[in-house]
Amino acid sequence: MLKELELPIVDLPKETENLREEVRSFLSAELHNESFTTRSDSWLSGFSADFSRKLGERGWLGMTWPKKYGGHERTAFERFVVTEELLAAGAPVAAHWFADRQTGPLLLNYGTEYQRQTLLPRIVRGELFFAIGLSEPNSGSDLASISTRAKKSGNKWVINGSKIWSSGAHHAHYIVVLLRTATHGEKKHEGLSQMIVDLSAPGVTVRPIYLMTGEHHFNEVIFEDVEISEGMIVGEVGGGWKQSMAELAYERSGPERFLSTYPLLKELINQLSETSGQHANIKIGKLASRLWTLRCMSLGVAGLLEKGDSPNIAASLVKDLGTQFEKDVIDVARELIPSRPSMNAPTKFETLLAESILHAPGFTLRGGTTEILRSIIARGIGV
Amino acid sequence: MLKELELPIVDLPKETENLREEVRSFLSAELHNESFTTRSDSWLSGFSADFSRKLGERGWLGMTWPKKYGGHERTAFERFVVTEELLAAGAPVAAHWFADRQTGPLLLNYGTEYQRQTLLPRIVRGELFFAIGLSEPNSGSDLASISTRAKKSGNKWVINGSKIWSSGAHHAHYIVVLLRTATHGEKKHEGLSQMIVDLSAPGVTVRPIYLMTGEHHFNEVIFEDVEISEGMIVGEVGGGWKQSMAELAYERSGPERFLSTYPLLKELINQLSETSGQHANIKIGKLASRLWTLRCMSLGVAGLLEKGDSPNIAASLVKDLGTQFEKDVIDVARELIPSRPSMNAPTKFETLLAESILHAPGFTLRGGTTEILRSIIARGIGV
Amino acid sequence: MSDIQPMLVDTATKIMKDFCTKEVINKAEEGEFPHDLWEALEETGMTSIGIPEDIGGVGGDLEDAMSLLKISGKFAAPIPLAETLLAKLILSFARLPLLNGPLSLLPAQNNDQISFRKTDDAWAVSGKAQYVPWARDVKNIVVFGATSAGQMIVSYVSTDDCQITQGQNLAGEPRDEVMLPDILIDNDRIAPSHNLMGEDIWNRGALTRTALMAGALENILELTLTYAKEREQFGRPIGKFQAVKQQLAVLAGEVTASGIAADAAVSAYEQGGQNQEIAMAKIQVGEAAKAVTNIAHQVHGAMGFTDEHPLHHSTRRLWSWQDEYGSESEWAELLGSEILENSSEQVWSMVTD
Amino acid sequence: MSDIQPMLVDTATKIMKDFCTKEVINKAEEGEFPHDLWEALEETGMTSIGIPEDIGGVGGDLEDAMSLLKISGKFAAPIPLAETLLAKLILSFARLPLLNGPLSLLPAQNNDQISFRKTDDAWAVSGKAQYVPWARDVKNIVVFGATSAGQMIVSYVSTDDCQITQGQNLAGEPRDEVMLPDILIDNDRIAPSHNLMGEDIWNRGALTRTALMAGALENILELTLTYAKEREQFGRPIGKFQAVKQQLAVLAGEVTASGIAADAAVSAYEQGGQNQEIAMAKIQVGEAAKAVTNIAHQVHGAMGFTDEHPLHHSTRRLWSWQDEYGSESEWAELLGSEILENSSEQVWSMVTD
Repeated sequence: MLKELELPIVDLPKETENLREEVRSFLSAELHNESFTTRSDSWLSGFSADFSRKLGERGWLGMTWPKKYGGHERTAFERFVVTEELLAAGAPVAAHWFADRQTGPLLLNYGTEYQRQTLLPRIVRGELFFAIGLSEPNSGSDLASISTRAKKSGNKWVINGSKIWSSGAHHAHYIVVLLRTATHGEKKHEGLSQMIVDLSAPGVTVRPIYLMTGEHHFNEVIFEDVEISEGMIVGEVGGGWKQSMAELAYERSGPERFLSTYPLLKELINQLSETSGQHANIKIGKLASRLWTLRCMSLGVAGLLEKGDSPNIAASLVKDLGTQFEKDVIDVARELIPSRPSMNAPTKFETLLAESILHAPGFTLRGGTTEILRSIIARGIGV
Repeated sequence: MLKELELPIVDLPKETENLREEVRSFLSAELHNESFTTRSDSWLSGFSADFSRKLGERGWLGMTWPKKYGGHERTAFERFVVTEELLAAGAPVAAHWFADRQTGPLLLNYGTEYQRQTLLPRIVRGELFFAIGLSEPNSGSDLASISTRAKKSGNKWVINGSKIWSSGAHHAHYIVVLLRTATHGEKKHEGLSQMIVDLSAPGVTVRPIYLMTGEHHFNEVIFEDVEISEGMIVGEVGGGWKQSMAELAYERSGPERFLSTYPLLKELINQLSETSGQHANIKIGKLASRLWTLRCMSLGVAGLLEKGDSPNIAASLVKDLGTQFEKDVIDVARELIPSRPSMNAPTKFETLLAESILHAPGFTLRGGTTEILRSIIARGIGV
Repeated sequence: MSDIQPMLVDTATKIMKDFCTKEVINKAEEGEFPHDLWEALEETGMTSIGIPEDIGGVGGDLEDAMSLLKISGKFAAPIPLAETLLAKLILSFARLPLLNGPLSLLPAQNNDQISFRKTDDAWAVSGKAQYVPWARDVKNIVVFGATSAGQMIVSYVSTDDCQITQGQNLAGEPRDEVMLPDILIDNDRIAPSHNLMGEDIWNRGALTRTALMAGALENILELTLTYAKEREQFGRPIGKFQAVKQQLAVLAGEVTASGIAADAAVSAYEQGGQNQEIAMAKIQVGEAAKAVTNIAHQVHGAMGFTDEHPLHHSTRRLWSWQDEYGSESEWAELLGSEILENSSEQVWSMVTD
Repeated sequence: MSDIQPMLVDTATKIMKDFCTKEVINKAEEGEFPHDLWEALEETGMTSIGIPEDIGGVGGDLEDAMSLLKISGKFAAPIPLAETLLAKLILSFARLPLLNGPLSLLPAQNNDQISFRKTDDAWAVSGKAQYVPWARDVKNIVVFGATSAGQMIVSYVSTDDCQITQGQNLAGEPRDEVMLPDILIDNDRIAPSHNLMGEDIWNRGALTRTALMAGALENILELTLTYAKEREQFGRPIGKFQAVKQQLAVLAGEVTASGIAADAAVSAYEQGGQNQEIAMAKIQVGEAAKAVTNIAHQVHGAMGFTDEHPLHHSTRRLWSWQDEYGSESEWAELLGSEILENSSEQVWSMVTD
């Protein structure tokens, strides 16, 4: 097999079994208390600061980070188990999502000691939320063409420009912004840097972008002469592109790339029964096979990451296949149970179906479109 | 609707009903006499000079051509009906296929009076078969890059080069060759011409190309200093590209672009029954819908052609969707009836399935690959 | 195509362009019925297309009505035009007076139960219907139902007499629950439903959705092509990228196939009144809806699923209409079972006849 | 991974490269058994992988055997390696003598009927089996069957005593009909089949096909990438066209998914002996086979389906193997019904356990 495509079989260590049981009973208690409602795509749409704090209390945020920053020094596999259980239950994990998945690891890799000490412990407690500022109105997939810029002025940087699709920026405390600190040379991705901006700072405007569902998750974040101190630069000035790309394998291979519609699949199976017949059996059997395969792949990537590898190609495959699967679930649900989906339908099946249908366009766009991923994969296997 | 995509609903004229019945009873008698066996993809693999002559006797070749060349001056719709009935029955129509579909119309449009008088009547009688020489070993989809060339020498032309994938060239009498008569200028498709070459002429070698099934339908035709008279040039010297492209709407929109696996579908339905259940019902219902839709489109294109339009974009759509349908039939057949397909299996279903599986790769390659067609369509709709 | 069709298409398109703007559609979703749009259509006779002139319609045939609905679908018109045309057709067949204004009809689902009961000197109708289009916005609803003796009855009720619980489809179009609490109806508003049985209404309902969907698909093709030509990425319009081109070609194919399937089904139904072509057309547009909405949103990127962009007006309607009057799978199951009850010759003659 | 696996993979790959050439495969299809290839494998112990050393095997576990079959599938080796390994496993479990040379086993289909009958001083076996792999090329066939009392018996017969009617799969591999005309068998060749029931053999058979298919898929990926880099059209390698790149990425995805699914199924089966992971893996490789053969042939153009090009050695095998020991749809039906007999929690615990 091509080296880029080789994935190990990961048998989860024994200690994860207890952890999984803990998470399951926590979730079942929370559901019982109606502290949350199961949603599809909950890592985008399930915002609950309360719930995030509860996870923090249980030690399920910043799980792999060093203890000196409040982390729990557990393995990537333990984090995997917690994540997949939360997503499968459709739990509201949006509040802490980017801080836990992206900002923490970024700061651990490139942040200053001061940044780590002041920010990480609060993330771990589920008190501090981050948004991500990458795309811009005129640069969707062409990320290197961004034009938001920061200019040095004394020992400050002054930021102007705007970021789009920043989910949760209206709730978050900070945003990590990729921006231009120098005009680019030959290569468009030169001269980019990452900075942390306080979303309550003067000059920052968070403008809602409503989805076609009417929901408000996304925002445009506009920066007008926003001043930040040098201490808020992450890593090297000019190193922003490399730093951003390093996050990708983590970002593209996690269970959130194939579980966004799992709550719908679960409810579909609840509604079906052993008398549903051959057609339902075949459809459900095929979905189960794909789900299992994707999880094997996702765990395989996690295994390589844990070893220190950067399996970017395999991670891109997980996202490509995973997001197709998320859409397949919808088609099968529609096909097997005639229904009248709407966001305020009387049945759980119909609301989950509506939510899934209306969120689905985003699955194959966010975090790298299908087309971009496939180009990356093709390049990775040598064409 | 975009003009390029507008297709009329064609209600076949009354007179085609009798004709259809005639063809059906002819076919059922022939099947009864075992003069042929139903095959998938019979317009490639069903060669029978005998059968073609019988069609000629009944007036079903050169149907639309002028009577003065032996034709029958019937409408394109009457030809459509005969063609679809023959293909649906999996009848052996390969012998006369290219002469009837392509060479005749080509000569009627561009041929000399002498060519028409000497060649067309024999095609109409099912006595004269043609092959087509377009692709070359080094130019698959990139047709304009062909290098077979003819040089003027006195009042002769001398041909050197080779053509590939010429189906039936080992049975045919003549081949219509697209070749280079002048070095190209700015545009690669300048300086191309079409010539008729006698396949028994000195210097012509027909080398078989065996399919992975072991079947011999395709050939490489090699020309070494083959001399032909000026009288065998079709149309203008240098006009070959334009002439070839004009055939495309006819070539891409006919029923042969969605009926190649119809015999398998028919046998599949024979093997199923009303007790086959929901799964079979849904699959068969969907195939029937697509088949009907494709036929509406194909007839719509025929209607425009009859009016003198050149609906190249719509014709490309028929081929793209039609050939996907031909493959879908195979997937459904496999899914609905577990079987052990092989070319010499004991049941008709299994042999038709094997033949369909093994021929399927060609469906979306021959006569314009899916990718080329989609590029043409995209260009046609303005992107 | 009838004589009036080109004029009808022109008029309807003009009205839609003027009165069915993005703002009107958004407001309709917030509950504001587009009266101006409706009145412009009513004034030009568009709301009585397909009803003979001698009984108060403006003439035209089924094809005309469906070509109007194609335009309505193309502009995502947030009005009960399909329901009104259907309701008037039923009234005309039943020789009941044509009603003014927008109308709806019920039962709307196969499993709704509506029953008529003879009282001393009149009738009473009761039952509950789910997912009734636009019930809250119409004055009258045409009602089908059976007596306890099994006789099929058609009539109409005023929505003032109904209990309406608001609901909506994925496109935010009203789909309300309607309770008929034993509503008294005068004898002259009652007719036996001999001409038009329930199944026929279901078939015609499916035809309306097929036409609406074919129109919506057309609009999506146009929006997507425009976007692909305008939106630049990596220094050129995204439509210049081969990966996008290939998808646009597939999109164009499904839209073309759906357009002709919708037309062919109308033509076949007018000639023969069978439901097989309706089944085949509804399957085609349903399958197309999946592929087309997927590609269109993919090409449009994140912008396409924001509230601001008009794409979702059409895609959300497709996601709703694909399930109304039978999804592609439900029709496929029916069609497939009809095919498999007969011989394999059946498919071929179904396709070629 | 066991200790011997890296060495095993190296050795097997080397043998395949030397002895399993395109010519050897073509000749096998014409009926010439590749004795040199077989002997090279036998000499290095490859044909007894997974059989404990103390009873004549060379040791190794199920994972080793399956990694060998992956290589065999990758090289399209025209030999009954899967059958021989399975047959020897059965013999070893039944404590019957390990046999030499290539072996086959039957029943090969779920509906084959084989029955054992006690005679005065021995046994007799009769019945007919369809589509038996390589029957014509082996000396002995391991046979399962039941007595009239329902006892399951395992034994083996010499092919000299069988009536063999030749048949083949889509890849031209022998799949023969085998008639057992009441063959007498000595008592010492009879064993009760208590350890390994029929279902377990069926599961292991499916595992062999999953491994073979994963190997074939890998080969197709390599062939297709090579071709895309070498073949030029419009002045550049076709792999540089975005439309081709996108397809190659899909191909790579399915091949990767199949590889890990095949491995995971072996690992799970060795740990638990359940058939759910086998079902999921066979479904995955079956679905992959459709997508991958389609893309690979599309990228290869007409050249790819000629006799001359090696691509079809792998694609035709996939088209055959996908149906052997249960197609993806048959397994999906079984798996789906198991899921739907239980609760929705079942899927999640199946996936996460």
